[in-house]
Amino acid sequence: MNVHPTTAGMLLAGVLFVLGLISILVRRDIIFMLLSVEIMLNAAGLAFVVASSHWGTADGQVMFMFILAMAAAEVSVGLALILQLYHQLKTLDSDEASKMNG
Amino acid sequence: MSFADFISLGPLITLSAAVVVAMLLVAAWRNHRMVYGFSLLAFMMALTAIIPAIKYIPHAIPPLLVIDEFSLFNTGLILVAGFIILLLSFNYFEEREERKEEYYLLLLLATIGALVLVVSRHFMSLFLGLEILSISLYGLIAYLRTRERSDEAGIKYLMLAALSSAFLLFGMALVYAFTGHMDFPGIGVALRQAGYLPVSVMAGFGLMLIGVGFKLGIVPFHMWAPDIYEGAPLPVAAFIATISKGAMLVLLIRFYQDIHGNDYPMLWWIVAIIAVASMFVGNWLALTQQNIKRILAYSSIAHMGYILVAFLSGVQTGLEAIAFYLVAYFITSIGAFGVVIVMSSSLQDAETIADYKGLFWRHPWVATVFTAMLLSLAGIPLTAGFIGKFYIVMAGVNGHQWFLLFMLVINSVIGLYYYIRLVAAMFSVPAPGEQTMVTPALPMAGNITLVLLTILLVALGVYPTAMMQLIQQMMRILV
Amino acid sequence: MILLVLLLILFVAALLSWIVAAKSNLLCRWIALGSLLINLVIVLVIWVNHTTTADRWWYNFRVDWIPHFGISLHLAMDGLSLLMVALTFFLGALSVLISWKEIDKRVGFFHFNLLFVLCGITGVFLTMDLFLFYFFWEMMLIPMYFLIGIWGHERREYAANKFFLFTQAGGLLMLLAILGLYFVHGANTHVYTFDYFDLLNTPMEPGTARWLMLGFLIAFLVKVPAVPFHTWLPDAHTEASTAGSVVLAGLLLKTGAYGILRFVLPLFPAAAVEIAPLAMLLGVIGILYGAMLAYAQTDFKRLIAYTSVSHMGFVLLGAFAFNEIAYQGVVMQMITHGISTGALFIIAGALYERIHTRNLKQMGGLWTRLPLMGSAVMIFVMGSLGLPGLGNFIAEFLVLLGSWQANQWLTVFATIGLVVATAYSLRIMQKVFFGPCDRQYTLPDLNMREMVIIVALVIVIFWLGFHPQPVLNTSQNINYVVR
Amino acid sequence: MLPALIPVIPFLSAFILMLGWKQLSRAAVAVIGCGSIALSAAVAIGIAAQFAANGEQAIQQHVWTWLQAGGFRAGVDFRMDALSVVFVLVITIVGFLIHVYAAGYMHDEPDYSRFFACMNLFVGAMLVLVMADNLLLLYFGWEGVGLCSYLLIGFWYKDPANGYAARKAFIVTRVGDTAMGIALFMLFQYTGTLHIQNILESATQLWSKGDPTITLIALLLLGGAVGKSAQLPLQTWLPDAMAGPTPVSALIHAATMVTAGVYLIARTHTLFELAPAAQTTTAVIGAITLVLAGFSALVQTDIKRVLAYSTVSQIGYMFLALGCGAWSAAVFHFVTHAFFKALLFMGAGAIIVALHHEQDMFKMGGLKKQLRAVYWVFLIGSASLAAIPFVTAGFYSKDQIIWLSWSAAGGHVGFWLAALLGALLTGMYTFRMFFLVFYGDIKTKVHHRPGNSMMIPLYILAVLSTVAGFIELPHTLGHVTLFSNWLLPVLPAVTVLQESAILEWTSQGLSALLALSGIGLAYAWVVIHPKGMVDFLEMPAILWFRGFWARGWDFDKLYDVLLVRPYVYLSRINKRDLVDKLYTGLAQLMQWCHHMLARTQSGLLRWYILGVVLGAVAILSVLIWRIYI
Repeated sequence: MNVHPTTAGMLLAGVLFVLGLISILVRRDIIFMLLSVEIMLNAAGLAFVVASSHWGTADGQVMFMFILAMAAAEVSVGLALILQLYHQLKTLDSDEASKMNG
Repeated sequence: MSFADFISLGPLITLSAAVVVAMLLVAAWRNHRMVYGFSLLAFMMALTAIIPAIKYIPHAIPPLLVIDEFSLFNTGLILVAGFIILLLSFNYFEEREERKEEYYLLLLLATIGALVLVVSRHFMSLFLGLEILSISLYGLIAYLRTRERSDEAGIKYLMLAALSSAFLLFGMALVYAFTGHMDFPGIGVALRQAGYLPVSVMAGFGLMLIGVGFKLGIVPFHMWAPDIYEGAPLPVAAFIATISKGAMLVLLIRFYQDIHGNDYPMLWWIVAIIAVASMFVGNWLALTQQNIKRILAYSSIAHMGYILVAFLSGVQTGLEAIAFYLVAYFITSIGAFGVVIVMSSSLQDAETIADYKGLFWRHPWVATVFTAMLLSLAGIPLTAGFIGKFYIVMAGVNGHQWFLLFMLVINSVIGLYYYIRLVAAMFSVPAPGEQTMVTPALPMAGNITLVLLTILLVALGVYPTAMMQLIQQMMRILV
Repeated sequence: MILLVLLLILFVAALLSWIVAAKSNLLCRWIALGSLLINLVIVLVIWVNHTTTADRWWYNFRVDWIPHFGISLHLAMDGLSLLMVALTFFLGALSVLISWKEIDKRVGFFHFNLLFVLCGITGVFLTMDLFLFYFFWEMMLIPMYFLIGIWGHERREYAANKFFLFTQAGGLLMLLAILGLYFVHGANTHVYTFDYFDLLNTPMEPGTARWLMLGFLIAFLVKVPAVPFHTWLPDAHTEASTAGSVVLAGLLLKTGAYGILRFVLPLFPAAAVEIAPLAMLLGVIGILYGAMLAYAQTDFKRLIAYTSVSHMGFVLLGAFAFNEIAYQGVVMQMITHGISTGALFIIAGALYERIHTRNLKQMGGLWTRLPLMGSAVMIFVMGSLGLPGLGNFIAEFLVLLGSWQANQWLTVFATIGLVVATAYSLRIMQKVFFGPCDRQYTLPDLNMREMVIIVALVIVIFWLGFHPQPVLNTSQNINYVVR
Repeated sequence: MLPALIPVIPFLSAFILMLGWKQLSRAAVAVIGCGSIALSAAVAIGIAAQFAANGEQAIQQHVWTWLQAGGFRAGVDFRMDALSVVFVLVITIVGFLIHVYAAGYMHDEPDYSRFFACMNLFVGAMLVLVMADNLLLLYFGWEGVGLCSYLLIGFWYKDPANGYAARKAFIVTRVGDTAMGIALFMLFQYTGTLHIQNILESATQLWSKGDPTITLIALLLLGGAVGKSAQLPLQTWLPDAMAGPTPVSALIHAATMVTAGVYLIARTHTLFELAPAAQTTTAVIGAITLVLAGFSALVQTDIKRVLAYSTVSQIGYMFLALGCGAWSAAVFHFVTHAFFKALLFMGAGAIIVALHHEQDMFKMGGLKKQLRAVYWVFLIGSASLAAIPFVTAGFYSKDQIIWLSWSAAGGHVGFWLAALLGALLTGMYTFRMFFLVFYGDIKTKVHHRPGNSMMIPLYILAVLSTVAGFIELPHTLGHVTLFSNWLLPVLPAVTVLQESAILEWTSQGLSALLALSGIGLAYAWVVIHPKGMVDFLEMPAILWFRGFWARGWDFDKLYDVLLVRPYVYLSRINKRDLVDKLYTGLAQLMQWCHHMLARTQSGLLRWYILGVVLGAVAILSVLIWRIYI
């Protein structure tokens, strides 16, 4: 049983990604949803790293840096928004945030 | 960084610098009027910065960016759109929010993101631009903190945007993993050499399509649109409807061209299905909708579908059609939102059809403008929208996409219904005693802007030749 | 150039009357009326000067508009156009007159729309560029929509929407067909143009021709209207204000017929010949079905509306008979139907002003009170059942005579249509004017203004009935179209 | 003198009367109305005289070209030949008399002017009909008289019944006109013209005798004639048409319009000669009609309806004659019939006015004393109608037909018997009416006697319906053939197969005998009415038959069930137009889609995420599927 390391890495990333996906689907707490998105992002990042190691180029790593930075920014804004929302809804249940529909 | 690079990136650099300056200004001295004026200035400067850049086109800044007619044209388009949105913003925020200044920072940032998207031909720049755009949009959407809807919209957008960019990233990773390239031409070449699309790349494109589709708001990634439009401040909604979608579309076109998307019928099919679905879903959802913001959201979904038809026609005319349609669509959407903005009072946005009942008999000019915009969306002659739609149909016929065209025709008819419903509401004779709740602000600046937009709309509808020639020569470098 | 002037006069007058109305409604009405009369005079002068010219096209006027697509502002006039345009201005002037009292709210906007519609219709009749044609074709819809939707009766918005959606659907199909033709022609000749004369006799294989022709035909069938695309018409006609109904019945329907004569037949002769039996069949169905529906109606205007369906069936029947007699009949029918149906709508409107109902059941015995109106209705009812001496007879006789050469059986059924026409026409007289009169109060008979309108119409219909030769001569020099 | 004047004058006066309906005084109206007819009568006589003097074929006049399109040409052209002259004279002269009578009869009618306008219009149209040189113009007159008949039947529009009667008349005749129209199309198709003379000439070259095409054409023309002349199967409108004022019935529904069919067939006799089948059909229709109508007339109670049915029956005789090829005989009967039937109608009118608009014969009676003048003229008229031998015009004209219906080329013994039966019936119903009205005891008081303006025309007509017979006498007595000679240039002489005086005598004897016995029966039935006869008439079976005949053999009911009701029913149920349902259904479908989709916009974040994910899954699965399968 010898899988090509790249393939293995990609598979791992894929699995991570799907995990994140599943958790965002099953969670209702906004914070957790945010977390699971982060997981997915990191999975993507991992994929990049694996790919770049496969090609022996630095692009993947650079991309991963960007992802990290962006994730950080996103989380910061996200948490701010969640805080804002919490002030109004007094809950973190995403289902409460459904005033607009139709 | 050579001089040429510097000039070519003029608009971007100008705006970026402007953001920094603005930030310092705000830190030093909060003054709405000043920041407003400054950002207007920034936009103008950025626009003027295009002119010298023309001399160097086409100019590539490997590997990330490329400045050619296409990107410059869209840069100009985006800047003008941003400028107009800015014009409409002042009164809107003046009456609503105590801390208005950051809005302009965010708007400038978002515009920068869009501009990056327009010039980028590499995953990294694509990603950067996309995220600059998205993250500043989170802030913009949720800007009116006192409004619950605003936050709700913000959260929704954030979650979905993050999700979609996750998909996008993973897709990119897959593509990169197979091709070893992150720049579009490189990918294209690699695929040409491979001669076929392996499943991983296929999947990669599919996942990327999700990220792109989300920003474009096409089925099935459209669900956010109505809520965001409804919750976001109106100028921001206008921004999302026009600039962010436009930028993403430009990127899509560039990417598609560079990887020779037409060689892969698979992609064509998926996009075709999405296009048809978008048309139908958009129009059906708008059919008896009472909230004008949501109607605009749904109609924009449908319009993206129309644009995709031209996109799929796979002929030169198609790209021209898209460019022209984008112009028309920008004018029209901004105009429509503009009307809603000037109609809205500080207490409440004029967003239900009821607010517009008999408008023509109270404020004929506003009503006329809105009618013009709606008719343009419906594609009735004397408006830019008509020429745009005509152009798209032309492209479709040219590419023999009879099925798609048929769908388009059906949908235009469905679409007509709700546009005309709005028009009818404005012209309907209000019953005596019937009083609307909102008392429109109708600020001077806004009105002038709208009149100008309308004139532009009609001008393009009656004499589109100039614009067409511009587009044609700018398109020559693609394909 | 003169043709452009015709359009510009209307356009300017439209804006002017709207602006002026803020100051004085009367002035606005006069501007509208004046502009139309001027145009009418111009057209009549043209007619007088060109009765005997050999060349078919007059005042060929062409300037580039969107050269990028080979679109040009191309206007030209031949006999058919001339007749149609003359009819347009005639009925247009009348519709201004009949709105004189009926429309007292938003007068300016009303006349703006009215003149705008007429401008669009005139454009449709004069343009020789397919893009321009589509442009005008769409342009007349919006103001018409307002005419129905703002000044109409109870269910006006429903009717307006229905009208709008139907015609738009047809129009878009036509757009597809136009573009298809454009590219077929371009592919074959490498000349990409929307110019009518260039597109004439474009070489194309039968299959394509069939589809493109269908695109045009459906758009026109909706407008004509032919069964089964007719259902927008009764609603629109019933709910519109009198002027609206007159413009609809008198002119808008004609654009459809005109389109068939001008575009479907000449552009796709072969395909048209193929479809001919079907089209004629539709025509005959329209004649009988429309008559049957008309017979059942209790709403006066609705009844008249359905008679339009019946009468326009003759147009379809004749247009696809492919011989000159039928062709001349069709042109006649277009004009006479405009006159007689327009007149009936005008009278229906006048009646509505007096007794405030369109319900036949609430009428009856009105001859005692309104003998003048009664006689007028009698004349036009006789017209609609095709009594010799009135223009409609000439039209229908020629159509039938011609279509007999083409298809006996269908003609037989169409002729039966005359019997059912008699049934519904006489029903009008019976229900409205005959019978005991239960109203004690007196009603004012036709006043001066209405007299002028009615007399004008009566004179025209009799003139067409007894001496149609001028019209026939004018429409004659188009006969090669059907060959 | 110009033939065009003859129709133009009445048209003109009609026009004047219409315009001046408010201003003109009654006297003026009467003068214009009658004067115009008198004038055109004078012109007609003048032209006839000139015509007779220089015995030319025909006087023609081209007024203007009506329409000319793509090889079709029809002008407003008039042509007067022997046949037209006869009709023109009858129309103008009888018309004039009736107008004069009407001036008195309608005297206290508010819409005096409208009445005379329509009457003049009618005369004009009728004249155009008989003077037209091409079939299109003829059709113009044809429809024109139809219109006037409609207007005049519904003259008293306040009573809906009249309106419906008028409508019925118009529509039923229109059915015939449709057939005629198709005939016109066919004629144009084959001959390339509608000019009558050209058609008649080219027909003989185009078609051999009995050619199916010409047969069809002839039958279609016959259809038109049948419609106008109220023959089977389109006879049902005439009895109802009696709703109109009596002068109208006299002029339109007795003397002139209803004989238009006879004129048409006579005019196009060449075509009929080429189509024996059609000709025979004509004869058969005539024979059947005259018998059926006779029976119906026998049992009517309304005096005008009796006359109406008798008109139908008499025109049946004319058709019979035409069918047998006895053209001039038919026209001769038309002339005499015009005289005596107009006389009878106007007499009846006088009685009706006298009895305060009482039309039921069983409410009349014993008028012999009170209305002596009317009694005499009515007697003359009845005698003429019943064809009392030797003294009446009716005898000579009808007897000729009876004889020829057997002996002529197209004749047949069956026809002859039918004609004889008709003679018996005629005698019976005529004198049943006569006795009912004038004998027995008085039931209704006479409230005013008819004035001179009404009586003088009656006298004149009485004279005419006596002497008019002597212009054409059979071989057996006198053998005068002025009339048939006059018509010879237009209508060929009848070819008689068995030239035997004995047979002719017997025929004449029989017919005379039957007529007289009919009168006798009527006398027995009405005046003496012996027990046996009464019992016989009261027998249930007979009663049923009487009802059946009185309802005109239930043709109305038949058509009602077969045509009218289904059509009305269909149109009623389809009032809302089923086709529309299609589109409204489509609209509803769209609405439904909207509501279904609107549910997806639930506003729940999870839901939207799910949407995105599902989209992703869909896209990926499509990709995978496309690649691996």
